Amino acid sequence: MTVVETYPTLAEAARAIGSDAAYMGGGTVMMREVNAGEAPARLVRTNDPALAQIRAAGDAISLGAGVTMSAILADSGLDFLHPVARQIGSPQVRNMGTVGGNIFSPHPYGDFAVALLALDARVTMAAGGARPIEELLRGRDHSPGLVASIDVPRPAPGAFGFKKVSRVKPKGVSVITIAALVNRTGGRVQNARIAWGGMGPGPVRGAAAERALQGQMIDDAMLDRLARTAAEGLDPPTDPLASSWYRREVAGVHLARLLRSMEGR
Amino acid sequence: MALHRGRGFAAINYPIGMNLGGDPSQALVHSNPDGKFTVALSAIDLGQGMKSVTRQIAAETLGVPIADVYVDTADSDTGPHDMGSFASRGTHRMGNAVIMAAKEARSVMLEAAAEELEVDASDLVTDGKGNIHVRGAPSRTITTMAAAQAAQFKQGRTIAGRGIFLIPLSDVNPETGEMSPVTTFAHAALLVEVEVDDETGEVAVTDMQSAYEVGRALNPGLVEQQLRGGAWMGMSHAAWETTEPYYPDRDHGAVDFNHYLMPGPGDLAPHHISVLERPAADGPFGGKGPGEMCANPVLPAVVNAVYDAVGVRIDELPVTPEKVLRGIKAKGGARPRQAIQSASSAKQENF
Amino acid sequence: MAKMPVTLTLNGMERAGFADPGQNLLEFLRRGLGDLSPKYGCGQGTCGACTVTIDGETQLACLVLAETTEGRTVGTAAGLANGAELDPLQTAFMDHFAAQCGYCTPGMLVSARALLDRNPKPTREDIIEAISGNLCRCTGYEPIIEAILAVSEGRTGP
Amino acid sequence: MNARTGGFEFRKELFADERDDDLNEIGKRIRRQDIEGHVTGRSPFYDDHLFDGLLHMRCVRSPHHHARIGRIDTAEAERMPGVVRILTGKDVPQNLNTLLSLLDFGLDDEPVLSVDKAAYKGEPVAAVIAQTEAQARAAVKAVRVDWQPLPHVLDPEEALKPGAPTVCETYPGNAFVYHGKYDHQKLRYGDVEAALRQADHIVEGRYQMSPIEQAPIETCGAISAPEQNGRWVCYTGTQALFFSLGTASKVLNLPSSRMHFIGGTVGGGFGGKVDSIHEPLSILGAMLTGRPCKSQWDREEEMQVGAPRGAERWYITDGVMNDGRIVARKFTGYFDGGAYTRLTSYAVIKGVGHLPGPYTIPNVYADAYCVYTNRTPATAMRGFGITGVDFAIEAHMDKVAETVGMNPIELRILNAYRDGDMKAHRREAKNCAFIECCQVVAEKAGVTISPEARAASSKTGGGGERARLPAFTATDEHGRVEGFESGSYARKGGAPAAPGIPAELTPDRPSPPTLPTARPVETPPTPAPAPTTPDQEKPAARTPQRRSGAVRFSSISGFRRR
Repeated sequence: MTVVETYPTLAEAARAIGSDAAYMGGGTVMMREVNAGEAPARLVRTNDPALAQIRAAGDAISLGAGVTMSAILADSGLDFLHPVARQIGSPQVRNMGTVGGNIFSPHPYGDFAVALLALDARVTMAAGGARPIEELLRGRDHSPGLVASIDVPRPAPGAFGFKKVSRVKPKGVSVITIAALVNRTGGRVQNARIAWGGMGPGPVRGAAAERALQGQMIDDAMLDRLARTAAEGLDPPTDPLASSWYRREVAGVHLARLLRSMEGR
Repeated sequence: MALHRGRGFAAINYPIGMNLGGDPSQALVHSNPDGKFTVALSAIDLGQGMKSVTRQIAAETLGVPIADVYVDTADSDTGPHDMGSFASRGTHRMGNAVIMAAKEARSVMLEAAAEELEVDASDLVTDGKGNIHVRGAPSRTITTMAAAQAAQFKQGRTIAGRGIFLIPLSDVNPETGEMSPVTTFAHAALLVEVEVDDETGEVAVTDMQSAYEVGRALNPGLVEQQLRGGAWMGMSHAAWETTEPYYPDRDHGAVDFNHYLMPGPGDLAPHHISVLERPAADGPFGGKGPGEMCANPVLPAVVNAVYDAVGVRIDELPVTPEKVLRGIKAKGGARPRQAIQSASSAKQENF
Repeated sequence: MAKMPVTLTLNGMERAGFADPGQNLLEFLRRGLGDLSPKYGCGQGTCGACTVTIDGETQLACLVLAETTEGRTVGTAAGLANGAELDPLQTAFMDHFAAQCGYCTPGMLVSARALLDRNPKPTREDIIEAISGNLCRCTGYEPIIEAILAVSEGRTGP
Repeated sequence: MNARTGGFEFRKELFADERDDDLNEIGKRIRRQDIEGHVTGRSPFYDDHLFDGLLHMRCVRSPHHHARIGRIDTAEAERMPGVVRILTGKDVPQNLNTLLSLLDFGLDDEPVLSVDKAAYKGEPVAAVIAQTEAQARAAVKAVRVDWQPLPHVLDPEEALKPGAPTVCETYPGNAFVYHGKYDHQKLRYGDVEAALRQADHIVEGRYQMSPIEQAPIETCGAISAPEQNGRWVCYTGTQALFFSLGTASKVLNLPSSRMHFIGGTVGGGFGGKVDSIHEPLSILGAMLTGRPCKSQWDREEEMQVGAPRGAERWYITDGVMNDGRIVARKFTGYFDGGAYTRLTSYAVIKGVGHLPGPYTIPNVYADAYCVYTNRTPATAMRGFGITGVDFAIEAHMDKVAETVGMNPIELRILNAYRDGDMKAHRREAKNCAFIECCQVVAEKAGVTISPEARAASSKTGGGGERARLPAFTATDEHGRVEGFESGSYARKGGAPAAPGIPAELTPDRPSPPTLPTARPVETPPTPAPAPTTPDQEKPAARTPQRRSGAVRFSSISGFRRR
C-alpha cells in the first residue's frame, strides 16, 4: 500500500524522503509502479512552483525539474529542444512527463536525458551544488538526491541534432535514440558529444563515435567509416523491441544519417 | 544505402462458422402492442456489429423499418442459447436464426392484418415503411401498429417467432480426414507494396490493393470496419506483433503496449478495397462473415513483397528489421527482384 | 488507512469524494464519482482509454494520483455533449463508423476535442499526432481520422 | 500519407445474377445500433457495473515454466489488511476442465487453480480476495509456495521427441490424441509420394507463425454478485455467453438456472474472451464470500497469462509441373498449444479441413499435431487454425511461382478451386469466388496476366474429372497411440459420459462443504430430434475406404454419440 506525502517546497520534500521512499514527479513512470503494487510504501512529492520555472538568460537556459515536455514545446525560446520534447511519449504523456523525471526513467524511456547528455547539461540538486548530467546519470540508480533544475547551454545553430528510432509511428518507444552536439573549428569537428539511448543500461556517451569524429571534416567517406565503428565499446540490451545484435548493427547507420541530415545532405 | 520497393501478392479462402458444425444459434422476436419489435439473443457484440446486423436482418424479414426493431443481447435469462461470437459464425449462424424467428413473427402479423382487412394473408405485402397492404391494391392498407394492436387486444394473437440455425456436427475420419466442414467460404486477394531499407532492415507498408468477397455486404459500413481494421491487424501480424519476440525462447515477452508492437496511425497505408458479393446459398441474405478472413492475406503478401524488394525470404513471422537485415547481410546486399511490378511502380530511391 | 477528501470540478459540476492513498484518478472517477466514461485499458499509461482533461490538458487518469486533483477542473467524454445535444465530433464518429467495440472511443474523443479546441484546422498529420496516445485495436484509425477531419472542415453527414 | 478514406468500390457486376439487390434494409450503410452509447461513454461494459462493497480477486502465479507445487502457505497473507478469503484448488468443486468438453471434445486436462504442479509461467495456484485491488496485490506477494522446478520444454518439435518432459499428464506424449488413436490429425487424399516422384519440381519450405496476443483494449474479466433467490449474477466480457455459463456450471457444479449471465457489450475480443476463466472464478468468489467479486486481468496478465493464438510451424512440400500445375502437396504442422488444450485441438482439425488452401490439387497429405509445451496455453484468435497455414501456403506459392517462372497471380488462378471441384476433405466445392478476387486485384494493381487467366471463372471449368475422388489413397497407421479408447477425438478408457452440460460434470466426489447452495445436478430433457440440415455440402460420391472410428460427438444441443 502506498502512502503519498506532498510538501510545499522541494527542500522539505528532500528532507523527508529518506531511504524508504521514492520521489514522484510527473508520475508517468512512478504511477505505473503504484498501480502494479510495486511502488515503495512512501512516495514523496511537492507542489513547489519553482520546479515548473523556465529561465533563460542569453544562451544559458535553466529548466526546473518539474517542467513538462509540453511546457518546453510551448516556449518558443527553447526551439532547439522541440524536436526532442515532441518525440517523448504521447500527447498525454508530454502533458505530464517532466524533465527531472525523464533523467530517472529506465530504458527504453529517458530520451530527453539522452539529449541533455549530449548538450552537457548541469544539474542543480535540491541539496545544493551542481554537477554534470553525465555524473548524475552514472549514479542515478543509487539515490543521488532530488533534482531542482537543469542548466542547458544553448548549442550553436545547426550544431545539435536528435534522432529517435522506433518501430511505431508516430509514438513508439525508442529502439535507439541519438543526440549529437557537433561543434567545429575551421570545418573540422572539435570535441563532439554523441549520446546514445538504447545502447546501454541508460543514456551513455559514444566514445568510439566521438573519437572517430575528432578533428575530421564530415564527408561521405568519413560517415561511412563512422557508421561501421560507432557502436564499438557499447553493450546494448536485448528486449522485445530489438536484439543487442540489431542495435549494434544499425546504431552507426542511424548516427551517420543524423549527421548527414544535420549537414543538410 | 537505399530504399527498395517491392510488391507481394496473396489470396485466400476462409471457412465461415465453427468448422465441424454443431454450433447452434437461437433467436426470439416479439412485438409490443404498438408494432415495435424486440429481438432477444445471447450473441455478443464485441465491435463486429452483431446488434446492428441482426437488427437489419430482422427489419428486412419482418418488412418493417429499421427504427421499429431493437436488438437486446446478451442476458441469459431472456436470450436463448447461442454458441458465441467467434469463428466468423455470428452473422451466418445468428443471422439465419433471426430470419427464421422474424418470418414466424411476420406470418402472425400478416394473419392479424388479414383478419382486419378481411382478405387472405397470402395476398398481403409489407412496404418496409410500416404499412401492410393488399398486393396490387395499395389503398387497402393497415399499419403494422394497427395490426399489432388488433392482434394483441382484439384477436388474442402473439406476434412472435422463434428461430434456430444449426449445421449438425460433422464426422471426421481418423484415417483420411474426410469431413463435412463449413458450407460457406469467403474469399480475398491482396497486393501489398512495401519499402525496405537495406541498411536497417526496416519495412514500411506503403499501399494495399484488395478484393474481398463477402457473400453479401449486409451493411457496407460494418463490412468496411471489418475489412479496414482486419487488414491493419494482418499488417500488424506480418511485421510487428508477437507475445514472444524470440520464440521459442520465452524471455522478453511484452507486458505493455510500448513493447507489444502494433502499427500506429502514422504507419497506416492507403488501402484500396473492392468488395465482391457472391451470395452463400445458406447465408442470411447471402451474407458470409468478413471478420476473420480480412487479415489473412496480408501476412503472406508482406513477406512476398519483402522478397520482391530485396530478395530475402522471411519465413518466420513477424518480419522484424533484424530478420530482414540478417537476410540482406547473408546475401551480401539487397537483391531486388521486382517481379510483379506495374508499369509505373518500379523505382529505387536513394537517400 | 485514512481516506482523503477530494473536491474537484467534473464536467462543469463540483463533485466530492474520498480517495484511497495511492488511488489513481481513473478509479476515483469511476468508482468514487460514478463517471464510467473513462476506461481502464492498462494502468500503465500506454493505451489512452482513460484520457481525460485536467485544467484543459489531456492527461492519463490512470497515471494521476486522485488526491492531486483537489480543486482542479477535470473533463471526460461524459461531459462532451451539451445536455442532449451531442458534440459535433460525437455525431461525426457516429456517421463515419468511427467506433467498433467502442472501448477506446471516450478517450479518443477527449483527445480529438482537445486537438480541435487548440487547433480548429488540423492537418491529417496533426490528427495522427493528436490521437497517437489512444490505441484502437479494432482498428479504427482511418475512419477516426476521417471523422475528425470532417468536423474540422465543417462537413456533416457520412 | 494520402490514404483514401471511407468507402470502398463495389464490384456489383460480378455474380449479379445470383443476387437480389432490391431490399429495404439489407445492403444499406445504416448507423450502428450501439453507436450513441459508444460516443457518449454510456455503453455498459462489464466493468461499468458498480457494486457496493465490491471485492477484488487476484491470482498467485507460478514463476517457473514447470514446477511441482509443494505446500501453499496462505497464513501470512490471510492476516493482511483487507483480505477476505484466499482460494486454492480444493475450493473449486470440479477443479479439472477442458474448454471444449461442452462439445465432448477432448479430456479434462486443466485445473482452475493448480494443485500438484504448474506447467507454465503464470499458471494460477491460488486466488486472493480482498477489499481493494491494492490489498489483493499485496497479499498475493505474501502467499508462500514451495516450488520444486522441473525440466521444461518450449519447442513443439522438441516436445514430441522421446524423453522430453511430460507437460500435461493427460497426454503423456505431449500431443493431443485424435479419435483415441493417433497423436495427430491425418489428411490423406491420393498418393502424394507417387505424385512427388513424377513432378518436374519439388518445392519445399518451413514456415513459423508467431504467437499473437488478442490485445483487446478492455482486458478480460467478470464481476459476479449474489442475486436474489439463491442465484448469482455475472457481468462478463465473454465472447460466448453460453460457453462461459456452461463452463461455470461445470466447474462450480451448479445448474445453469442458478446463474444469470449478462454481457454482450464487449471492448474487443478477437478470440481471447472465449476461454471463460473469470466467470467461474468470480462466481466462486461471490459464493464463498457472499459479496460481489471481480476477477480481471491487468494488462501484463492479459499479455502473458491470457492465452494467445499459439505459434504454428508448418513444413510444406509441393510437387509442381513445368506448366505450373501443382500435382502434390504435403504438410506437416505443429500447433504450439502451450500447457493445456483450450481450443488448439479443434483448430488443428479446422486447419486440416482447410488444406490445401483454395486450390485443386489431386494429391494431398497432412499430419497436423496439437503439441503441449511449457508455455501459456493457446486459444482462439481471429482466424485461429487458418491464419498460420494461410501464411505458409501463400508464402509457399510465391516460391512455386519463382521456381516455374510464372506470374504469381496467374499461378494461383491456374491452380484455383472452382465450383464442382473435389476438395481434399472429400466434399465438392461450391460458391467459389477466389479466381475473381485475384482478377480484380490484378486489374486494379496494373499487373498483366495472361488472357487465359483473365478469362477464367469460378463458375466454369470445375467438376467433371476434377470432381473425381482419387483412384487410390495411400493410408498408414503412423503415429498410433495406445492407452486411449477409440470412439471420440480423445477418450481414455471408461464409460462414456452422459450427454448435456450438467450430466457431463457429475462430480466423482462430494461437493465441498464451503458450497452450501450446491445441489444435485438435474438430468437434462431428452434431446430433440435434429432439425433438417440447411444446404449442407454434398457428401462425396464415393464412399471412402475406411470409416472406422468416425464418431459424432454429443453437444449441448443434444446430439448423441452414435
